[in-house]
Amino acid sequence: MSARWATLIILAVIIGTIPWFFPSGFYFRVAALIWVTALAAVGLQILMGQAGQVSLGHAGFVGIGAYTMALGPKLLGLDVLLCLPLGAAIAGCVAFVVGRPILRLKGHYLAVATLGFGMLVTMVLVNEVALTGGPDGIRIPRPELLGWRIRGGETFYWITGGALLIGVWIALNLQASPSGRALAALHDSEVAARTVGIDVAAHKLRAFVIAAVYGSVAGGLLALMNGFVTPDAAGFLASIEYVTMVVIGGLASVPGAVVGAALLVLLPQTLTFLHEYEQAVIGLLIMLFMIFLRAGIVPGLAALLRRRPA
Amino acid sequence: MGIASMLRRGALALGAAAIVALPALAQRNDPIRIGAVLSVTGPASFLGDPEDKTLRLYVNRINAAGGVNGRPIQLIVYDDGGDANRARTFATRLVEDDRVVAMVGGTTTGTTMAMRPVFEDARIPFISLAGGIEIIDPVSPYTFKTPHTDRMACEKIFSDVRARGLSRVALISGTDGFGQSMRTQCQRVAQAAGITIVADEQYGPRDSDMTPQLTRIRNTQGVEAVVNPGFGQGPAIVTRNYAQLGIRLPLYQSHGVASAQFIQLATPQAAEGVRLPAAALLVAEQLPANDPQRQVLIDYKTAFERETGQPVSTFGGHAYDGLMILVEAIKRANSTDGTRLRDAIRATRGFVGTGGVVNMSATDHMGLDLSAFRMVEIRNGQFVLIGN
Amino acid sequence: MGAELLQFLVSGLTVGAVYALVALGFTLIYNASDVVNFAQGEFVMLGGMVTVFAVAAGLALPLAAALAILVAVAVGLLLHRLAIEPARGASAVTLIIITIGASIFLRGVAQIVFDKQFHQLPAFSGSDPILLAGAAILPQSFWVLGGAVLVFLGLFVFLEKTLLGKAVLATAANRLAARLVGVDTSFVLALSFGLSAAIGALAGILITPITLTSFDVGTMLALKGFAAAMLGGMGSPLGAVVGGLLLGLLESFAAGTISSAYKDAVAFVVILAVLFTMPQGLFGRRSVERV
Amino acid sequence: MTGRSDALLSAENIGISFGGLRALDGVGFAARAGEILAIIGPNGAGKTTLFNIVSGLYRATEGRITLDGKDVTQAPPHRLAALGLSRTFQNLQVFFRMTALENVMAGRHLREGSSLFADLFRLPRARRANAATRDAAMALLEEVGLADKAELPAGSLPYGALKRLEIARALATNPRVLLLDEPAAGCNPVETEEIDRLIAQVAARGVAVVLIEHDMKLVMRISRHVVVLNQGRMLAEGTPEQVRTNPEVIAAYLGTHGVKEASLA
Repeated sequence: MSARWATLIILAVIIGTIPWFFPSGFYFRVAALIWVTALAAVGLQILMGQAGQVSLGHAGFVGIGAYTMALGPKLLGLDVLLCLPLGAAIAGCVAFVVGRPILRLKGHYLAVATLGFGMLVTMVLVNEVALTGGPDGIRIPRPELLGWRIRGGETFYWITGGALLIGVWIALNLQASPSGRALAALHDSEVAARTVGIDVAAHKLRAFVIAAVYGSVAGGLLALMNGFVTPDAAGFLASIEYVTMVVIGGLASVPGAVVGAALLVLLPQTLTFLHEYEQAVIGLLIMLFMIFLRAGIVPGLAALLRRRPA
Repeated sequence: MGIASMLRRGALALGAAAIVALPALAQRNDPIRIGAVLSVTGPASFLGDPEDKTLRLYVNRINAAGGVNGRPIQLIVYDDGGDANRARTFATRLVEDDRVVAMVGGTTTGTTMAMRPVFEDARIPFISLAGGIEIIDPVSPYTFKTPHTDRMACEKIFSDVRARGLSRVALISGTDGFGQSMRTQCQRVAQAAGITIVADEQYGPRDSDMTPQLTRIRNTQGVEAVVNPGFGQGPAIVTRNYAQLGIRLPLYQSHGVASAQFIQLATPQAAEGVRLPAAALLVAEQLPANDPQRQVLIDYKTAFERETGQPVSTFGGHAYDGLMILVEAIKRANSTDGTRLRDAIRATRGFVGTGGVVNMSATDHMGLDLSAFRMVEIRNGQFVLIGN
Repeated sequence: MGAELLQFLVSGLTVGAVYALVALGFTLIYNASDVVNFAQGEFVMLGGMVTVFAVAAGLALPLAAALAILVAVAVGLLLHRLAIEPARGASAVTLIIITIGASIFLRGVAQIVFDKQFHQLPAFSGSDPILLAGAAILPQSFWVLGGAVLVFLGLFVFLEKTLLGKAVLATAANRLAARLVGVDTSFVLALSFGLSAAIGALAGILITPITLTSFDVGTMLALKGFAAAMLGGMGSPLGAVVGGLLLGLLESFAAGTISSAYKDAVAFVVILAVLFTMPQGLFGRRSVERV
Repeated sequence: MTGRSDALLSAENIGISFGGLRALDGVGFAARAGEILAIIGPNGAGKTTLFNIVSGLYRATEGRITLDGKDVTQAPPHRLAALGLSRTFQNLQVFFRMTALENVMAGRHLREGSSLFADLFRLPRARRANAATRDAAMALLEEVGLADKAELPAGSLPYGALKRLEIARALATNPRVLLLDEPAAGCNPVETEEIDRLIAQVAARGVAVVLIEHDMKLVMRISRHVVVLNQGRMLAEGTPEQVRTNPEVIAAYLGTHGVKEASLA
């Protein structure tokens, strides 16, 4: 209870106060990118960290959300803001249909099946040029709310920050709830979970759908703030990045997903001075983090703090 | 904690503050800041890498020669890894944080389109190095580009096909941005050019064997020529597989392979007889002495190859053109104000670059026509200019 | 028609043999440690790139190839010693992320040490295609297939006929039990990394004359090899080989007969269909859940 | 015999094969409310396999299982749990990443009556359900003597405590039938006694308890009815006294040592 509120309050304070320290508008952009990426990562944390089900196709749902923002207005003439819940609904339905057969698989087999799903999404986005614009991407109309054009890094900072706060609140609620306990139970022992009456298949599917909705909303917000989206958003490398964020931050920890996302968004921005050495250093840092904080940054640091009484 | 250690900490903090403050002081020196977001790594590094090297090389040269209007150029390059989202972030960084006066870059059409709104909103000129026609059609006030469009490449190829008395064409395209975009353009202009597309095959950007696709093309009735939109290693493998299967129809590659390296990768035997539309850079020495481009091309080629030890490609040439158009515009405008700079770039006339002679206008933010493209054929492992 | 199918067959087998070698590398390391080594593709890259640069530096091809394998093995062993061993006891997913980090690191280093260009190697025995029943087959395809067969046979003999090989199998079957009967499982793991690296590098050397190489060829191959290993059943060397060849064939026949744009999709749909009916892959251990 | 009309849980003629290997053949038992039934037999006799079939984890090749008169032969474990059947495991299946309390709370899953929607948005309903679960779980921990360890991670508890924790978790489902797979294995005499008392208490509440146990003293002391399995078949069945004196059982299973032990009980 208290840890939950502490997490939320800390996050809210961070979101609310760091703009005071931003030297330029660029920092709004990076921070907004962190919030929106973290939102997708928190969704994956529910699936991977809480329910223990691997997904190498999470970016596929991010892509569905992002492309709905472009295709909804283009094909159906919808207002772009309406497409955010529409994308979430589509991603949720897709996850529901796809998840049923896929989630019967376990471990690495589940990984390869979700990988396949992500690849299929990317392939459609890349190949259906007439519809999706192909690899060069597609534009998203600028949103308007009551005649006010939503634009600018600062506006999106507050929108994405608010969305992340809500997302983290929901994820923390889930974790401490009966449903969350069911997920944690099937994560630890599917057999025992089943014998205490947990419908394992149904709960996995729920986690998958929830993760998909998170991914889709994040993708939609990303598309809105970029005004443009390419299939990279849905690609395999993006999926791997989300997994890395969740694991590096701490699989078991919701704030860990936020920290992991922040790290992976910030690294390429802070290491630009390394030029061609950047990639190697990023790889090295990922390895070092995982070797020395193998439970992830947040749980790892928490354990270190506990060991060293203040 | 002792006083000494407190002092030491204070000194450290001061030092850190000084380092942070240094760039601010340096601004009084007033270099002209030019930004570049390039795909130096990732799937388009084949394009982005020579662009990066070219920009660095020529900025150094310009600065060594005293800069522009007496001010040095400060080049700020970011690598987007081919990712549009990352490109967009770096674009924001260039505008908001680095306060560049102009941008040369955007390796792919995807990254360019993702970055364009940032520069348009900030009213900062943006010269893209990507091929897609949608970058400049319709014209956006601050966005320009230096390479020929993929539509022009299609038109050039198709007119050569027609000149050979042929009309039924098979496409085999990469599913990367370059390949897909050019494939779409070729399909669009085919009818007007009197071409019928009778087969349309594709391959992934990392595929290692295209014989199944080519076998299908070979078995398609009435194919008279094959066109391969794509860049990177894909077209080289297509060319090899084409020879392996013994297909005798004319094979056209795109400007995406316009580098001597392509001939090495495809092997000279397999590449024999392959034609492609390319900037004159590939055939600089073969141009007549009175060709206005000749000297520019030979200079660039020598400089690039001496500096990098790699064969010159037209992609680096696009970066050269972009930088030089910008530099000349800065000189003419004698200002780095976004709008005045934009007007100056727009006023570019008769600029001789590696891609051709550039004549920009308010309605044409590229300034190249079809004549800038040369049709070349690979003979005995060399690019040969063929008359047109 | 027959010639066409034969062409697809050879194309599929050649590409599939490479997938099979990569999948085999996955399997060896997985059996010794439960780690899916996503840096497996980088061994293939190292094999090709080191050979290319060694040949360019004037080394004879066989020497260059040997050097490439040595370099890859050294990298594999270092990866084990410096990144996997220190994290011993960490969860499988932590170790997997370490290998992802390693793969990014190796690619990053390769683009500095080598370059970002594509490179080729001359075919080992000429590039004139051999015409067989109307299909044109590159001599290098035989090198690839032959090399793959040799690796499979060699590995089979090693695992079944040598004491060390049996230790590897024992470790795969039950790590704790193997340790109890005196198998140095840490050594077996190091050995698996070395062996996987060698196999990957060999695949890279054999395939480069056909497919060209660059610093970033590894990612896609790792992906395909992983899918192949899953199709065959993780942990089964036979499954890795069958899965790899099958994946190659699926892609080539899908590209040749269904749709070249969606050939990877076709392959993945088939993999999913197989996994839905056989959740442990074709040759995976079908274990009853012990409770 | 099997299939008595007052049986709460009955398994008839159960058979299962694993890849041609006949693991169980024609096995059955019936458990009545408030009664303790023991299933004994040497290692590999198929006792745990029988449990796995009855609790729905394995699907029997043949045979019929009824729970309170309903045919549940094909029912999955979570359905069985909803119908009032719960179990523990020989090889512990504790939720190791949770605290002891959370383990038992997870056992209350079926009784919580909260919805996913309520859980996600922490509606009052979800909060009430959570609080009720916590109280019920705490009471159960109290009952098995683990109340002081409630907030400890389950992974840090000793073996005997985990055995009791599993029983508490199984009880949390409010079972009418409780399957206990070697509840006293690895426990010291004091702990065994505690478990003994606990089982008797549960049965006294009207729960049908089915027990797999190696500790003959425990079996003989608390069970009303004993079923003996050997190599997947029924060897004998009856009261502890009948089984103890059955020469076939003595020959095949108990051996001299067992006889001595059993007679001591």
